[in-house]
Amino acid sequence: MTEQTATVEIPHHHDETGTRLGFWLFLYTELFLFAAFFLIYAVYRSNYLVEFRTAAESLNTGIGTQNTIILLASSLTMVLSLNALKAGKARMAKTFLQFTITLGLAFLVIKGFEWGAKFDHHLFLQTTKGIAAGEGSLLLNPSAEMLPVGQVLFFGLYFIMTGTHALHIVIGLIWMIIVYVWISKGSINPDNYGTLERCGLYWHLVDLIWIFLFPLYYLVA
Amino acid sequence: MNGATSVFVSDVDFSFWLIFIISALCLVGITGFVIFSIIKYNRKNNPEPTHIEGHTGLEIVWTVIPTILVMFIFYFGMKGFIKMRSVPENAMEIQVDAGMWWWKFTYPNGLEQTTGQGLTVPVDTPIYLPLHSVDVIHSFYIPAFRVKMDVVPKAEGEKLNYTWFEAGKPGDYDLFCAEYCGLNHAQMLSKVHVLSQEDYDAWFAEASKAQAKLKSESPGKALLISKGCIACHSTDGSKLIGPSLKGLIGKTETVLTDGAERTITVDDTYLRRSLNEPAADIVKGFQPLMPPLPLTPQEVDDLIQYIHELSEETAE
Amino acid sequence: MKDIFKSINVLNPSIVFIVLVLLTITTVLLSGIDVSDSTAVIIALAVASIKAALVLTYFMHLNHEPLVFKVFLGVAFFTLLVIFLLTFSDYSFREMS
Amino acid sequence: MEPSQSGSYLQSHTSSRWTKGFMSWFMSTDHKRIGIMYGVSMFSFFGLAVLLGFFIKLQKLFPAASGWEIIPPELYGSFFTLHAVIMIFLFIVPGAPAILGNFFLPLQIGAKDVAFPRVNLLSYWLYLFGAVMAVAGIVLGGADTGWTFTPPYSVTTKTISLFGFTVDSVSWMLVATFILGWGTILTGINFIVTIHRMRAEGMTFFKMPLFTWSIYATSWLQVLATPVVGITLLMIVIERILPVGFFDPAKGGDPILFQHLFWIYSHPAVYIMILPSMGLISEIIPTNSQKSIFGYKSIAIASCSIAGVGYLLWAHHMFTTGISDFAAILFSFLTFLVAIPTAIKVFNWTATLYKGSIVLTPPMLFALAFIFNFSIGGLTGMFLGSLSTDIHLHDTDFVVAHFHYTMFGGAAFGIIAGIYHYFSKMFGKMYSMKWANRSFIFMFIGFNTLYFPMLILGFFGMPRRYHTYPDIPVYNNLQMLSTFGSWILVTGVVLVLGTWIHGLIKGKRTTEQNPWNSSTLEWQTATPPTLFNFEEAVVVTREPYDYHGFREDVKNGKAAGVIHD
Ligand code: HEA
Ligand code: HEA
Ligand code: HEC
Ligand code: CUA
Ligand SMILES: [Cu+2]
Repeated sequence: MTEQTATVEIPHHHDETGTRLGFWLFLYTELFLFAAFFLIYAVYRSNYLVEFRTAAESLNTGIGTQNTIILLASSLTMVLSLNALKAGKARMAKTFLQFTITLGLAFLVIKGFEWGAKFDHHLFLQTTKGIAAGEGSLLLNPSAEMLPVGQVLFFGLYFIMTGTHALHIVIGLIWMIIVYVWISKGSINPDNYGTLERCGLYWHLVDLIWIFLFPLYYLVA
Repeated sequence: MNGATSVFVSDVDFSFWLIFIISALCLVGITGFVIFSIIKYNRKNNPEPTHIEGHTGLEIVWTVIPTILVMFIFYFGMKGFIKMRSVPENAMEIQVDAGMWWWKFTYPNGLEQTTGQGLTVPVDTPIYLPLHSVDVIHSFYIPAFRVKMDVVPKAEGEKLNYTWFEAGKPGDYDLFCAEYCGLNHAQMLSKVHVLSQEDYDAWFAEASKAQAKLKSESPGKALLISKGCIACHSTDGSKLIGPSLKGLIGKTETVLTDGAERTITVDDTYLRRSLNEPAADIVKGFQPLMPPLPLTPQEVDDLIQYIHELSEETAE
Repeated sequence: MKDIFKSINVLNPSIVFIVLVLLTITTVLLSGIDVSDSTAVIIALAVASIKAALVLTYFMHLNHEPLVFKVFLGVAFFTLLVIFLLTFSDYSFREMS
Repeated sequence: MEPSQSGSYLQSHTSSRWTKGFMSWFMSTDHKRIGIMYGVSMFSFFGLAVLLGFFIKLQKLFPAASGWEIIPPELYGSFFTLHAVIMIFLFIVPGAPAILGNFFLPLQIGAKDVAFPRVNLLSYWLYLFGAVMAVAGIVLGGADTGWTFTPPYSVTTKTISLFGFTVDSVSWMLVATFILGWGTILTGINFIVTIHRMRAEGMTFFKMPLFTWSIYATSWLQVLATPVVGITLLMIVIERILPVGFFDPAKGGDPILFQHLFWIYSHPAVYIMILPSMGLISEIIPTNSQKSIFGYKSIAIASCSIAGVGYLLWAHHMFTTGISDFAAILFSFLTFLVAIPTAIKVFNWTATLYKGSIVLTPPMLFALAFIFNFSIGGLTGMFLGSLSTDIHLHDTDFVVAHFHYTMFGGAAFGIIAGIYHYFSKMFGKMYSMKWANRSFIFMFIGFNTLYFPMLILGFFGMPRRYHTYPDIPVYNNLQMLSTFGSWILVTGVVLVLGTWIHGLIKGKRTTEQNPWNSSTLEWQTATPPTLFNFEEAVVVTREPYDYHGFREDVKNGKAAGVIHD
């Protein structure tokens, strides 16, 4: 046998539809991951209706709406980017992708400010019974006034759900940057756009989840 | 088990034996058929298999029959369960508290019984038991009565889990904790004493009097029992899960504070801290297992007072 | 410019986008109306579901996918529904004090 | 030069540095090699868990009053937790799909590989990483929460440090489980797509072998259930690290909600464990009776309905927690529904034996033992599904016996049967029949001696997760009997593993394509299979278990097989 450098890859005919089907299945796992959060939210909301509504009032609907529209717009540019690439316009695809990345970043920045304001008001990690105090967390300000448990749960969920969502945005952004580089290099091109397509699907899913997060946190106060 | 030790026994055991008989018949049938086949249709005896793909009629039969059987099983299980969840109006209420790793039973007049003393109840009287836990989930289990319910800690304002029973025969029965709750889960054992009505009345009067006396004479000692401290601390110098409370005052000890060792002498300030924030100083050689217990300042003072008394006893 | 629009199909996604924005504004405005809590939640979730359906169908191209994709989506959503309903078979029937 | 097509997949196909020896396995995307790697890793972890189980039983030989203490109570908690975490998350949940599914699923449907070979390798790496992490947990102090991680205990328990480390080993264990979950999810996705997109020509859904059907149903459960538990476990980690409350009532949470979320995954997970083994049994029984399986379609549909209905009954683990009475009754009712498709399967297997031509090969012995043990396991499930009896039996040794009968007597016996069945195809070697039969006798007797007494113990109220037990004569005698059983059983395990290792090293070489004369597709290829599984494109015309047609084909030289006359 002669010298061979590459690993033996099983030559396997490329099945775009199959890959996409698999990717959709992966998206469902993401969906179920958030579903667990939504379930927890639903149960605690029904247990602590009043506290949840009071707590929700401290969230800024304006910022939320703004962010929703930003994400929707980024979804639109994502679609356009894919359409452009399919039509053979790689340059234009890159431009649209730039838009998407910028909008994604804008979402994160706004979210960052929103979180920052919450931290300043010590809305994070307060417990009624002061159990946390003994555990020496740096994040806790023991002198701050304690919130009712229902509100603590609300903010705990708010932070973990929007936090997980933001994490997905970050992953999406990194992925888009990689895709961007690959389009520049030509390895993603009008004949081979599967990666951009999947990246887009992922991004739309992130948008989809926000579509549900938004009313549940900002609107039903 | 013989006789009806509690009102649930007949329902539960009826269901049990019903399922048992159905199961045994199924199992014997299946195993019998397998053994019959491997003998009769062994390759030596039967080298040519017969081609059979299926038989719709048969398949319908063995879909329908199990369906009917399981619905029977379901019905009787549900019947027994509904009884377990329906507390009679006239039931006598005894509050059950549980913690790591003790039980406490509080009677309507405030009489408190703990792990070692057990739960004493009159025969033929329904007893309603709200179940409350101060730390993790425990489970209140009396095998002989077929009674089990988890003792779940609840957030403020939420309804407690509950159970009830009516004992049918005087005697002593085991009471277990059936939900894993840490190191001493297997030792969270107590007893149920079922007494005839007269015996119970006599016992109740006696016990209430004794407790009132203890409370007035040595409130600290009473607290030690009612707060469940004695589950982990002895008063005679022997080492349990926590250090003994005997001869504590003035003792020099090595403790771990925030991971760093330091040597202290036990005094009131240290004790106060030990009681209010058990995790702050960990006595060397022990695990950080002591739960933060809700104690009022008055109770803390009483406890410290009693720990002093214990130390004086040794000095004598 | 014009043929770019034609060749890469900007129009349809843009229309979808505008509808989505309008729906967002609608739901914000609707949240101002004073109705009972459960009605508010139902309205908010209904609008969100319409938006989600639009994103799925047009942005994620479900309308162009073979049948299996839709069946899979159905299985996933049905399972979700079951999980929620069965969990609430507990919480809705708990006796609260 | 093209990589050699005709050589067995076991040979190295290149001689580059990275593709020789260990690396040619560790970096391989060949589904067959990945399957074997899973097998070897699982073996190793499994050995550790058996040892832990053995010690758990040894500890219970005598009651507390006798002063007998083999394992101190601090360790007992970590022992049964690690025992269960390994057995469940490292062995029995991924087991059959990862080892035998990987190897035989593509072979059974006439595909060259799975749909995403590289993702498949990634799954394996995730598995290995998570597994090593979980096992390292015991060195770092050991979590003592039980595999159910029930809060608030799991939130408040302090890590008991054994060797001076101060790692939060509960969180550690939870993160490990989360990582393992992703390995499983990716495998599931891979298999679903493979089955949908890569079937050979002519292989319609209702021509797929039943093992493939069962893997299909399993994969769906893996994809749709695992993420829920993954995130729930992470919330416990967050709750441990940050002072925020999700499940701890002291912070407003509801610990019962955690149990809902946990069992939403973990109940379907029990069907993830049993379905592939059921699939294996559906292969072994027709082969060893030389007869078409009874009611092929209803078994295939039953697999899917078990998966579907299996989603709806999680709260039967929570009857004593104080869920609403309505929910308890509803879930009890739904629990009984799942018994029906299972009953159909059991009856169809037994009916297949009727008028067959039965040989008691080692895989057949294990398969028949599966039917017996699993029937006991499943029937004891009826006692637990029925409300009033469950109140009594919950969290007693009865439950422990129930799930060992299903998971071990069922699922693990199925895997063992499957490996005995496919051994020569996988390795091109044959084990010693004599020792295989001996191992069976020890396993079967040991198993029932170990667990049957635990059923009775449970009826007498012996709670589970007890480090020791009160000095009551019934308990003493039965516990002792059960411990004796564990010794016989462990001998059996040693014999099984020994037979395999001996077979691998010293076994008789064989290239016989179809030694058991089985009618399904995976036997119509070289032994061991070549790199691309099939020399020529596969066209399927026959039903999978059409032994009549199969015999004709063999006689006409159109299929590989041996006709015994
Ligand atoms: C492989 C794993 C596996 C399988 C297949 C099953 C199958 C079943 N299990 Fe089991 N179970 C576990 C693993 C498994 N279980 C584990 C691990 C636990 C404990 C977890 C823990 O707490 O740590 C558990 C616990 C458990 C409980 C909770 C007990 C408690 O804690 O209180 C219940 C309650 O309903 C239950 C029920 C069932 C039922 C109804 C089935 C059914 O699917 C069984 C169906 C099968 C049959 C019925 C037998 C075959 C049919 C016939 C022979 C035909 C004739 C039958 C009739 C006429 C009825 N199981
Ligand atoms: C698959 C699951 C599995 C298996 C095989 C086992 C095997 C064993 N179990 Fe396990 N056990 C659990 C899962 C399992 N256990 C779980 C989930 C719990 C609950 C823990 C908790 O409460 O949280 C538990 C708890 C548990 C307890 C109760 C602890 C308590 O509540 O206090 C006991 C006590 O007797 C016990 C004993 C044993 C023994 C002696 C063995 C073994 O020693 C018996 C020997 C094993 C074999 C003979 C297996 C043979 C299989 C093969 C050889 C196949 C190999 C194939 C490949 C690797 C490819 N186990
Ligand atoms: C779950 C078991 C447990 C319970 C219940 C418990 N303790 Fe403790 N206790 C311990 C352990 C373990 C230690 C040693 C570690 C430490 O210092 O935190 C300890 C330490 C102490 C100390 C410091 C002893 C020393 O030697 O410095 C005091 C005082 C004390 N406990 C009092 C109490 C009182 C009073 C109660 C009841 C109101 C109580 N404990 C309940 C487990 C417990
Ligand atoms: Cu309390 Cu176990
Ligand atoms: Cu279950």
